[in-house]
Amino acid sequence: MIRIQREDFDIGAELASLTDGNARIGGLAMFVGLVRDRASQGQISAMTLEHYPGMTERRLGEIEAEARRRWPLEGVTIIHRYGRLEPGERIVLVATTSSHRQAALDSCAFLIDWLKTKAPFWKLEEGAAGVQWVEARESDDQAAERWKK
Amino acid sequence: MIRIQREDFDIGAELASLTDGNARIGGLAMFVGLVRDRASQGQISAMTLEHYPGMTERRLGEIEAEARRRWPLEGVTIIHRYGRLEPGERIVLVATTSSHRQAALDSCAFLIDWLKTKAPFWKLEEGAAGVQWVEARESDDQAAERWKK
Amino acid sequence: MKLLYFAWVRTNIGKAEEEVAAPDHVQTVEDLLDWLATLGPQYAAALDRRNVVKVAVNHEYVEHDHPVRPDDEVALFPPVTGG
Amino acid sequence: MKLLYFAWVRTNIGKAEEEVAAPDHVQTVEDLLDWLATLGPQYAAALDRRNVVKVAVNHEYVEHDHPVRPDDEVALFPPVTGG
Repeated sequence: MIRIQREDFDIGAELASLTDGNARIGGLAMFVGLVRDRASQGQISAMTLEHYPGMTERRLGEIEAEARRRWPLEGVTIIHRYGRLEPGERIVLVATTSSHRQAALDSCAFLIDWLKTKAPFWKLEEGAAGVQWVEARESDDQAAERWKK
Repeated sequence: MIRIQREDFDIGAELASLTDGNARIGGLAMFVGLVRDRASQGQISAMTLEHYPGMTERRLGEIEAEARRRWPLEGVTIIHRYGRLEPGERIVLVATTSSHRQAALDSCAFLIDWLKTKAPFWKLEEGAAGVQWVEARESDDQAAERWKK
Repeated sequence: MKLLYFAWVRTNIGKAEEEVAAPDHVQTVEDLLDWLATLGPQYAAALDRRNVVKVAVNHEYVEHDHPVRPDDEVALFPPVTGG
Repeated sequence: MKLLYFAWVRTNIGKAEEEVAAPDHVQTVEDLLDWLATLGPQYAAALDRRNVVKVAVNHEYVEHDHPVRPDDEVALFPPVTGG
């Protein structure tokens, strides 16, 4: 299940809909990214997430499909917000379920690593010194690179 | 925060109390283990978790302390249930928060891997053929071994 | 050809999208970027760090030697920073 | 000495805990296991797979050569299977 939305999401409700009624699930792994109040250039007061509607859904669909090819997953949920978000707000949720713990954990890490380098989102940070587009980080490329086969 | 309890827990509420009001958090990673309806020897109808009160809390405290030594964590929650659980029920939750995504993901995987091989819990499965103590799995030892330094 | 701009490519150029009729010699992404850079200083500034500009043609990431056609949707943007 | 049994060590021996006064020659975990195995067939059965039995003294995992003392709490159990 993939959703791109402006609104916040309810972690408990999302995870419940991913697991309820499926007793083949042995493990549920989740990652949630949140807006921090500081970035490389100091305090930030908010950030605005821009994305490429249409392409975003396609790329995330491919990332989910790739995860399902690599691991025996029962379910996948990806939710990514766009628009203006303040520190402490949720940005993204990825969650996976599997009969096996390791498959859930690894696929969850894979999804967020690939999403970060492949899904067309961009962050504009608002700080004391004005607004600034976030630069892509080499560590994110390296994290995604780990999963190359 | 470590809790050993018979009752179920509310994932959304637990994660909220781990993250709310802390805008230094950039990433929240979580793993939840659930009772599956089948195990190595076929269908299971329930399992009973036994533990060693006193030692359990100490070992989990040490595992949390080790995670905090290795990664810059904002918060850690470990909840493990005991008693009789049916398929689909939650057994364990581990969750970590950090300013960095990788620290949250890695420490969460570390916590569940070490918990599985170090916390004094034992599972008794009920199936069609009667009850049976779950055998420790070598793959769990190997998973814990990855984190040896 | 429909062009879409995101993040600082968008803010530099000053618009989010436009319909363009590129000259016939524009056969690849590279040709397109060369031609766009001649359309004005804001385009030149947006495309200055040429090797950093990522390109998607019809929602697929492509390299700069990829062909472009008049009915393509071509998007230009910096490296992504979501998640 | 307080002894605690868990999982199949407990179900084989048939009790969860007991207070024992071990003979003076019981100086280590190994000595304790040897002595317990003489207390009856249920003890012998529980301790049959000797190298699989894990031991904690006062809540700390120890090896079988670890010393045991009269005021220790000693727990015997199979490899753990929680999580």
